[in-house]
Amino acid sequence: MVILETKGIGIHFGGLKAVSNVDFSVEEGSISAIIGPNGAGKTTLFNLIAGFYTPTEGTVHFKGKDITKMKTFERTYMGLARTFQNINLFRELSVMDNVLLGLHTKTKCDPISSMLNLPNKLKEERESRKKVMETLEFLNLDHYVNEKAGSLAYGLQKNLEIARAIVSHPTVLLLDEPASGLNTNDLETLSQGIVTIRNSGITVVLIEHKMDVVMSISDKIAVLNFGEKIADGDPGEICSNPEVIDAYLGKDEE
Amino acid sequence: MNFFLQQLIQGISMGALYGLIAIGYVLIYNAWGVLNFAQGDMVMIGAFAILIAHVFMGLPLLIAFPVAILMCCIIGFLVEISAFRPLIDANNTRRLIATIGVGIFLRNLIRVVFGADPYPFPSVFGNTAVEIGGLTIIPQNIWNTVIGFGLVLLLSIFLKQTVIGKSMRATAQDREAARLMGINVKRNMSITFIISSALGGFAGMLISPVFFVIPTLGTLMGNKGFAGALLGGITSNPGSMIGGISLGVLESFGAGYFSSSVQASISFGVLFLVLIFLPAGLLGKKESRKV
Amino acid sequence: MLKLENVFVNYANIQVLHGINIEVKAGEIVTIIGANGAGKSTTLKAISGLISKTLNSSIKFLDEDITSLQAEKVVERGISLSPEGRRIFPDLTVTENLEMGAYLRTKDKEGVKNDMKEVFRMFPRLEERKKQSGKTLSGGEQQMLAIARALMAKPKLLMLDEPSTGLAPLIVKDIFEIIKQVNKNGTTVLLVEQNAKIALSVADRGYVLKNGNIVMEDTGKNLLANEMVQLAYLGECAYKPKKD
Amino acid sequence: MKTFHKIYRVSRIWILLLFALTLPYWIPNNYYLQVANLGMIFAILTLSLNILAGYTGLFSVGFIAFYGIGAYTSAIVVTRLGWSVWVGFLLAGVVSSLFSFLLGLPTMRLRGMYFAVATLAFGEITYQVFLNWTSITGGTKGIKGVPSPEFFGISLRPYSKYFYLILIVLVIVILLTRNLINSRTGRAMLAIRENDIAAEAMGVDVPKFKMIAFLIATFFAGVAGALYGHEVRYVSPESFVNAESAAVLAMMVVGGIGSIPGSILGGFVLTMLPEYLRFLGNIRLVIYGAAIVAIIIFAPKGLGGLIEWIDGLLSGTIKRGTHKKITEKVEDKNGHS
Repeated sequence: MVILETKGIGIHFGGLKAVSNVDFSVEEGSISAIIGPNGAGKTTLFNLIAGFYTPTEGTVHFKGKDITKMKTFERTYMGLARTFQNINLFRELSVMDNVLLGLHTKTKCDPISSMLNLPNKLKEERESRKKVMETLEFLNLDHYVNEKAGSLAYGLQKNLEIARAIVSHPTVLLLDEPASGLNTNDLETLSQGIVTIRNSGITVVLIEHKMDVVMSISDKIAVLNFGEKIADGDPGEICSNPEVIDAYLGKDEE
Repeated sequence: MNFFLQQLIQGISMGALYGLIAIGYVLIYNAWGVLNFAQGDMVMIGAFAILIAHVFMGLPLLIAFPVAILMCCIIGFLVEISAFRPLIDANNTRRLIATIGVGIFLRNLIRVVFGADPYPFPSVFGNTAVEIGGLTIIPQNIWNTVIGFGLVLLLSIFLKQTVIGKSMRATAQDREAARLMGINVKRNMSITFIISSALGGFAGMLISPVFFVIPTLGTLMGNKGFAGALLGGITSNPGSMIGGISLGVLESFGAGYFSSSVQASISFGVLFLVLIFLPAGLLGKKESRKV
Repeated sequence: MLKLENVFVNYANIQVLHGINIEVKAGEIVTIIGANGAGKSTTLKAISGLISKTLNSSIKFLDEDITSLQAEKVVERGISLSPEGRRIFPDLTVTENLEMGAYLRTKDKEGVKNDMKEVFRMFPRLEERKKQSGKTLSGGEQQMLAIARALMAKPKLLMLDEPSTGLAPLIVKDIFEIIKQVNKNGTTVLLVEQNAKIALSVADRGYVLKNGNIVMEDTGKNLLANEMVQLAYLGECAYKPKKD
Repeated sequence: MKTFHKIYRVSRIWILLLFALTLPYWIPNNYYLQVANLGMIFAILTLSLNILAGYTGLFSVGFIAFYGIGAYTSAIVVTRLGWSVWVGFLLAGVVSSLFSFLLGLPTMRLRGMYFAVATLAFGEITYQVFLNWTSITGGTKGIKGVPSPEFFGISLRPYSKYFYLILIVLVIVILLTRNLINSRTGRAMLAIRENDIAAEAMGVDVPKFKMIAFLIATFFAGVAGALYGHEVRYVSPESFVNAESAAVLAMMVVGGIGSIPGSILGGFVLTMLPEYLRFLGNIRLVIYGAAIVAIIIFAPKGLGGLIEWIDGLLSGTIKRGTHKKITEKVEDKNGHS
């Protein structure tokens, strides 16, 4: 079943067509990847899906509903979570608070009972903290629960961002270049982690430059070039597609 | 029709001064990242500087002007190295509050030294109205307009054409990268503050014959200045002039067609409307969201 | 030409470099590879004077001690850094960006003019866009501009911090062709890269940095062939069928 | 040493409370008692500004307007309509929040500096209204004869009794603020301060939570204003000029942005200090300005940071070398993962 879909989506910044007429669909329970040269519009496509930009053409559908006009936070409520290309943590807040914020959509305590410490708040806090600890353990972050997010090492920050995104168990998780800045050893762990996340029932969409990650875990790959989709298919198809090789992968000279 | 033109000229001449103050806000905002709430007080310093040089010391205007400008530059420089330079890498909040602190300091320092009473200042270019084609024109107004525009033009030529001007823009855009070019960032920041202090001071000198010289002049003029800067778009040099002029003209029509009590609230009214409907101002860059 | 001896760097209580020794000889391309957080960028920043070094560290350039020089002065000595993330001036035009690169060469107007021509010959795409502001360029063009800007200072030593980051493989290839060419023209290059494979393939010598220590040093070829390096930093060949 | 820390941790709150409760007996005369009362009122005001600026990152340069609205609201309903003072207190908060709601509708989507400027304009306009709407506010003459509250027949007019009323309100505001910060709402506020784009991605309705912070902050500010009006029993525009906003801002900064004990101390100290420095005349305002700059440069965490540090030492939560250990752990993990 298609869970997330864009139909003829596009956006122009001034005269520049950053993304145009892209059809992109994601099967529930799959891992999909978007690849393409730098500046091809991958992150822009993510931002259109997540609602940070409003498209100038086309529509976005999520869980069979047209969400084109919805705000970012409303989409998050529907179960669309994401990480950012350049880590976007709450740097001055603790690891605990960061991940607790990931549960924002799953909690509902109002300001008044918060201020009065009414039983419903205390219960919600307890349960939230328990869930956060479980997620932190899963991503090996439980030792750092009281540290400031900004004081963690780079790789841990990337993990924390993923923890924050999956703690609410979203329907779809968008990962923007999760492998950037990681070395080869970490890549293996990351790939396994993404597969585990998918196996737990979260559909994953990722943008990635590191081909070995993309090729080893993706069920489907879409290729963007100059804002347009030039190909999609399974990894085997993409690798042998001459247009893709020409635009992106280049010829292997060695 | 004449009345209309009259108000227009009056408004433009006042607006040119607002623009001059506004551009000081813009320069510092671009280089420093926050509104400098002490910029208005540099206008007041300028007014007192010319008062000291011309009235107290008895220097002729031609000498008093450069002396007063020099005083403004020195004070601007001292403020920069003592209060702003140590905070060059601090977050916006801390820098914003520092500028508020500097404003309080300067205002009250002047009040301690000179008292809270207003000083009159003689007209520089003559207050005798001249009749031209049925319009009564006060020479001071013409001069204000000419000098205001002239200075802003000079500034933009300086920033666009000279190496030092370009390096100042580079410094404003990325300090670390500027250092890697061999640009002396500290010096450039100082120059930026000195220039905006001088421009603010200049406005203060031109205003002093119109208003009285008083320690709270800075608060009054500062408000007009940043209303103008925001109206023009806080990042744009030409925008600040356009913003200042628009504000001056609006005020002048407000006073002419309604009452002078309206005039006082116009800048705040404009500020409100701009913030709500046109946050990027007339010429400013739309704040792009970086995701 | 450049000699780092026992260089220590601390960032807010965290020691990032634990006394490293690096040497670059005139005419070489030397690369520093290593995982993220190993201290590669820190090394370049330490050389360029953007961050301060702990006591006892020594950095010598052409036999002059530059350990405690500020960044502005280091550029004057002939070391240019094209920083991580390109850091071009977004609201200056391409030409103005290049002029800033030549900021210190005020007396050599003729030379600057010639170098500008030379740079445009090397990067024809920049010439096409010379009146555009930096922020309107694509990622690859920005990287070219960053390198070109550093070259405009006519450095004796060009340092490049992660020139391949965020660029598609095809453009990376172009960029490295240019680096080779720059080196052939007589500029010594110190290159920091995460993409170890491509970096080692152009480098004469390489250092491997791990957790703030130099753990290996050899010629580019040898490192490329070294099993440990292959395992840790080179990864496997790019695209291949999915392993199920 | 361990037992000392334990004793300290258990007893610190009681010592503090005992000190607060006996404070009126420590203060030499009525005049200084009144200053102490004002200090506590400003502590409440600073705390409420801290909810807005310190926790949510929304800088308000015209915050005194809400304090003024509270003071006038209560004074008007009590003197003109003859309502109970207690109703006046409550209404002060409600009306103040109402105005912040109206101001917030168009300004909540503005970013940092623009919001600051909008509140500055609002503060100026509010002042003009206090000054010129003579029929309601009494113009420059203000409203005289604002009555003191009574509590079951006991008049709270003497400063030593009014003191306890303010203390109770202060303690309530402290507790409510603390609970708020450790909640879903409070975290959403902190998230907005840190990174509004990421906050949105977490599902935080940014304008809504900014508005919630604004409403809560201005409610407390309004109540503080009413407490002020009924303390000095006279309300006039001069107490609410924009310069006073800068004073509150200074209290927050000196106290420590985002710190509860800091806000209280900042409000208290900066109200008391000028009274003790009165012999300096206008120079004290010069010092005031310089002190703000100096604290921002040299002690960005303000007095609150100092207090929290001492508290940490005494209660044994700060141990030497903790920081280093953690970083080693981080590096270790990074190196071998």
